[in-house]
Amino acid sequence: MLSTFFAVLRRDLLLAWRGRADVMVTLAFFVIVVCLFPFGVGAEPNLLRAIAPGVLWVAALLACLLSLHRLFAQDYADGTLEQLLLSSEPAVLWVLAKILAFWLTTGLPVVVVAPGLGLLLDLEQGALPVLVLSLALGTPILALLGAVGAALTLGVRGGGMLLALLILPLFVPVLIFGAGAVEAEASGTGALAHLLLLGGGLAGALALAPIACAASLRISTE
Amino acid sequence: MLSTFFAVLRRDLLLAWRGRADVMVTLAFFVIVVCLFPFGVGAEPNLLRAIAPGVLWVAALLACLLSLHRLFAQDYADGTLEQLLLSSEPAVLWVLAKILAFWLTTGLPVVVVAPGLGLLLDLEQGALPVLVLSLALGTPILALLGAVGAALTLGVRGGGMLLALLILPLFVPVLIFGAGAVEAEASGTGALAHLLLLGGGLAGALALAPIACAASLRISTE
Amino acid sequence: MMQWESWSAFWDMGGAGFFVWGSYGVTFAVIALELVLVLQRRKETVKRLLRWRRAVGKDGSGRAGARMES
Amino acid sequence: MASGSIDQDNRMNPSPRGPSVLRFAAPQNFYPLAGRLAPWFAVTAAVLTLIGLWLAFFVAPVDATQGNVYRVIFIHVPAAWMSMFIYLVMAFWSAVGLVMNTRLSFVMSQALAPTGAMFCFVALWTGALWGRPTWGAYWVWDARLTSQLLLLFLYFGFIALTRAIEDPRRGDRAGAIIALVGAVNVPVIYFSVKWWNTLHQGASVSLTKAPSMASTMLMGMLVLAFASWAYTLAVTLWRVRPMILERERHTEWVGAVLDREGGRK
Amino acid sequence: MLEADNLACLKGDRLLFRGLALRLAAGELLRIAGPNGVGKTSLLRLVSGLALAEAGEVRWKGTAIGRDREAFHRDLLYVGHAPALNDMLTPLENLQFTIAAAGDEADAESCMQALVRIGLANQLDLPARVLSQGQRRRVGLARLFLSARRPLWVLDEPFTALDVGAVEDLAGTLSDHCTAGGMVMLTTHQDAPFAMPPKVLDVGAFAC
Amino acid sequence: MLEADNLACLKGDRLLFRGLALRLAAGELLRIAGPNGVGKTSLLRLVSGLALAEAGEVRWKGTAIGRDREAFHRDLLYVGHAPALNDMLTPLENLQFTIAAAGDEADAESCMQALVRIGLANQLDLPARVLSQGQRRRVGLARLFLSARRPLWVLDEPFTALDVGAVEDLAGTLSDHCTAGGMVMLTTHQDAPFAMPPKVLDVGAFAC
Ligand code: HEM
Ligand SMILES: Nc1ncnc2c1ncn2[C@@H]1O[C@H](COP(=O)(O)OP(=O)(O)OP(=O)(O)O)[C@@H](O)[C@H]1O
Ligand SMILES: Nc1ncnc2c1ncn2[C@@H]1O[C@H](COP(=O)(O)OP(=O)(O)OP(=O)(O)O)[C@@H](O)[C@H]1O
Ligand SMILES: [Mg+2]
Ligand SMILES: [Mg+2]
Repeated sequence: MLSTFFAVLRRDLLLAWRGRADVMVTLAFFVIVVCLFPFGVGAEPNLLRAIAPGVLWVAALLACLLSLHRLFAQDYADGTLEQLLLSSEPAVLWVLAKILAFWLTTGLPVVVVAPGLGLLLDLEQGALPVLVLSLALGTPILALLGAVGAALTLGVRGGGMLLALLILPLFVPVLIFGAGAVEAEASGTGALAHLLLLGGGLAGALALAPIACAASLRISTE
Repeated sequence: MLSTFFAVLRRDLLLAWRGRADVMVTLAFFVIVVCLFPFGVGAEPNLLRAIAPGVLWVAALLACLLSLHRLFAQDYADGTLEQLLLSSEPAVLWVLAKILAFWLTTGLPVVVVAPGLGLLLDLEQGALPVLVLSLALGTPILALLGAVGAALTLGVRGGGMLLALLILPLFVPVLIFGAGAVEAEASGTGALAHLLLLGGGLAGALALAPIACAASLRISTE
Repeated sequence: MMQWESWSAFWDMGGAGFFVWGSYGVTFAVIALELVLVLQRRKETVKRLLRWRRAVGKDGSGRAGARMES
Repeated sequence: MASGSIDQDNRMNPSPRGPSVLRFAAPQNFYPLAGRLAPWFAVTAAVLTLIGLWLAFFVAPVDATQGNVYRVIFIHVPAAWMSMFIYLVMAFWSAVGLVMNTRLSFVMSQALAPTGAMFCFVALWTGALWGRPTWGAYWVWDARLTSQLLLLFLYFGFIALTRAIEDPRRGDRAGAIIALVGAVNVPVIYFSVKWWNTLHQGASVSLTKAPSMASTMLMGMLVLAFASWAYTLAVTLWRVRPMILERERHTEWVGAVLDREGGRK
Repeated sequence: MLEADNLACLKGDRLLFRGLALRLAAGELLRIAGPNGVGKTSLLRLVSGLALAEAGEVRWKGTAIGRDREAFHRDLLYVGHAPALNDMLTPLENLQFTIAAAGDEADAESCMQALVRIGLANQLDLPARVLSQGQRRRVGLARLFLSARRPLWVLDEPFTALDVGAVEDLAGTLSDHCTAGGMVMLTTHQDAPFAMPPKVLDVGAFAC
Repeated sequence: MLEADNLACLKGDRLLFRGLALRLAAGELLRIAGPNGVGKTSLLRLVSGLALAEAGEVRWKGTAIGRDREAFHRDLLYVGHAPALNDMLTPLENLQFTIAAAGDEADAESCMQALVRIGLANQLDLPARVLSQGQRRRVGLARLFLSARRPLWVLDEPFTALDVGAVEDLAGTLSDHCTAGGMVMLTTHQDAPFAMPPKVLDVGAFAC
């Protein structure tokens, strides 16, 4: 029953490992976007500290968004997706495996390096654990919602951008609560409520997104 | 002599028109990224005004970056690039045509809508013409430099992200002078020097980038 | 010699031990790592090329065609 | 022997029988030369490092304003110098490779890159650790710091690109192009960042230069700078050797070298 | 066992064919014939359940395939135009994955044997990206040696890009599958040396 | 007119062939033969100047092709595996662009005629994306009717995916080109009904 799940998970992780550059480079992208902001808005520490949570979260969101197109595109182009849809096991399983592999190779690294960048933007040290926690809860939601968008825009012309357009509105609440949590902690209000909301969102997305995603894939390959 | 130039230009514009969604969506991306910021950093007007030039420029840069991968990717995959390289006319010509078409379909729309978004972020009205001018001078540089990166990363695993890593450091000076111009105007210092530098950069990039890009394409298809 | 009363003063660096030794320590660790990687790469390359030569036959042609285990 | 090898003249540029100055530019001459020179550079580097460290910790006096923290300078400055210098050398070799079509030049520039990135990282790391006690922050967006960070990205981009392309011939020339484009950009970055920062005059810190460097301090720095030169040469030569073997493996001489290496074990 | 009645296929505003009926019983080899663009590929996709018919239905063992999709897919092997190869993985890794993804089990050893058998002994460790056109095709077809248990094989132009020896070999494999009680449905524009002459269904006869 | 001496091709670890020499004079049709993966495609890419040889050189009219690339490319028509079709454009738009990109001139009228001639009269307005495999191939080959002025045609598996009628037609076109003093160099695994038996070069003979 779970053999398809593990086959897909193993293969996607293997692919990520083969193209190690990929993983490193998602990270590099995150780092660079964060570093661009000081160039854009100037180097004043107070200003930077004020926008730090927002910038970090927007950058994480963009890094996730930019990688999303490669979640199914390759498999769609080379016919692997067709074969997966002809599998005798339920599609939800391997869809979940693909999303998990995606998060492990793009979301997790972002979560790991975020505190370092927080320091770079002079974020208060006390807010760093909350930053990590909010990203750890929020990036999986981004991956799950994004997967639905990626599935819907498969093979559509201008897919990459259309994808962005489709899912950015869905990402906004995640962004608000994620950045909000860090800001709340930095300003001393306490981030618990935000984090609970993120956790609830994650549970909901985990339950619904894979089903929606599997259905979208079937539609896209027809 | 110029027949290849016009053939490529006409085709790329036709393709953009066919996939109208694409153009709209680059724009939508630009708009959405800018609109994300109030969600990320909070809605305080003074703060927003302070970061407006930076945010607008960073968003323009990211929109350009996101579209860059499709500058040559399609032609590479379907063999059109091979045929272009076998053309009996100099490669620099049609490379320039492709870059021009790219800018017309991604840079120009951004330049056009930027003032509206500037107003949204409460940017001073006097700085709007400078914003437009700086984008009009800066986005072609981004397109030219980006084309070199896109050519080098063709068919490389992790290409899209690698592209980002390669060219973001090259984009930084453009970002600094572009955002700097707007800020200088907003703070009353006068933006002439910045704009002149951008103009100089554009002339330099126009002279060198197509050559580097043509050479890179030859290397990439080998 | 003349400026350090004791070893502990030396390690303490007038309160800046963490920063000074953090700098020197990481620098030499990175250098050591680089040296190890370089030497390892050499060994590994020679081994791989020898195996490759055996696989393709002494004359460097692909005829013998045995597959390369990597 | 070795009927399967490809004609040497076709692979090597310039020809091994060319003018004597260019003789070492042929891989089969350069390979043993590199092997012979590298240990000498390594020993030089080790000796100079020891002398430098002795100067740094036992001869150079405590700084009047900064106390002992300033001793970071002895690695910080040589590392910063090396990181910039190495990038220029890489660009130089890339240009030579593109113009003269010599494969060895590309190999040289690729062998230099990791060491350059390493020094770049060391400069950033030591600078950050130095900044905390002196400026109160690990990082400020100062012009020099920022351009150093961007230089690190340029190194990463070069390395990532050459690694990601498997065909060495393609990787060589793609890397050369990005190295040259980057080299044109290094000064642009430096000056733009500098101007950017003075315009924003936000962070009112700048590198507080030690007022008048004690001559022993200068001495120590110079000795360690030479040590890092020697180190770079040694490591690069060591790194070049297997790269040459890999690229020239279809030739007779690599066959001979490999037979010797294999026999040694 | 496989039956379809009155199938119609609409693409865009063009009705490719209608009233198409087919029956494929155990041991039969059915060749779908017709000129370029008549709708052969479209028919195969209908039959395998990847696309929905405009009219008519496809039945497997008497049940409409949409009714019990999983049971049908357990019995089906479909190899389309697209090779389902990931360019970064080796042929072995690709094959193992395809097998596992389909829900079958196959150890590395038997996958390796299948690849050697199909003539890729020297390419086992290369990324698929560098393979020649014919070699890529072979990786996709290696699955056939491991899927004897699946009775229904649906193959879209399997002989494309293969050299003469490989065409012969593949034709033999297909004939063997039929002899063993399997069913094969394929399209091809080339003549292939099957052991027995295949049944032919000309889509052109149902074209509108 | 086209000559190559002592060509060697290295791919990754493997020396595909070496010491390969070929001569192609006006009016000749050369078929590159050999099993899958022997290096036929690689040879065609060397000859057309898309890839660089590890050793040896290719000469056109006595000049090394790298020396005067533009003159050579004015005389060359290369159709590779990849169809050079943009999925969003119609066959007509694709063909017109390909011709113009190559540096030739062709009005819409003659392009249209070439497409009709090759059997795409009903598909002129469809985006290439929805074409069948064989129809896609035909769009790529329609160029041949407009490139009689280019003496050297280099074609990689032109018969793939074409139906029987189209294969015959194409073989006739190639024979005509040779009769008119042109040169054709092609690879194929299928037998094709050429007017005269082609010269054959077996890459396998130079394999290492
Ligand atoms: C991450 C932080 C830092 C980076 C990236 C950095 C980078 C550099 C670079 C690139 C140079 C060489 C410049 C040249 O030769 O013109 C340099 C030199 C130097 N740095 Fe730093 N630095 C950092 C932090 C610091 C700190 C905190 C101090 C001391 C308070 C410092 C003091 C110096 C001094 C004294 C020199 C020598 C200046 C000269 O020779 O002209 N640096 N640094
Ligand atoms: N949107 C559309 N509008 C009109 N016709 C369409 C549309 N989409 C597809 N077609 C036509 O449907 C047919 C699809 O055919 P299919 O791919 O099944 O052909 P085939 O028999 O497999 O051909 P081949 O032998 O070339 O592989 C083509 O003729 C194509 O032109
Ligand atoms: N990096 C590499 N390492 C080893 N072998 C390689 C590498 N890249 C390509 N090859 C081999 O080179 C050959 C390329 O062959 P090419 O595509 O020219 O074959 P072909 O004769 O056109 O075959 P087909 O008839 O299948 O089209 C293949 O055998 C492939 O396995
Ligand atoms: Mg078909
Ligand atoms: Mg081929």
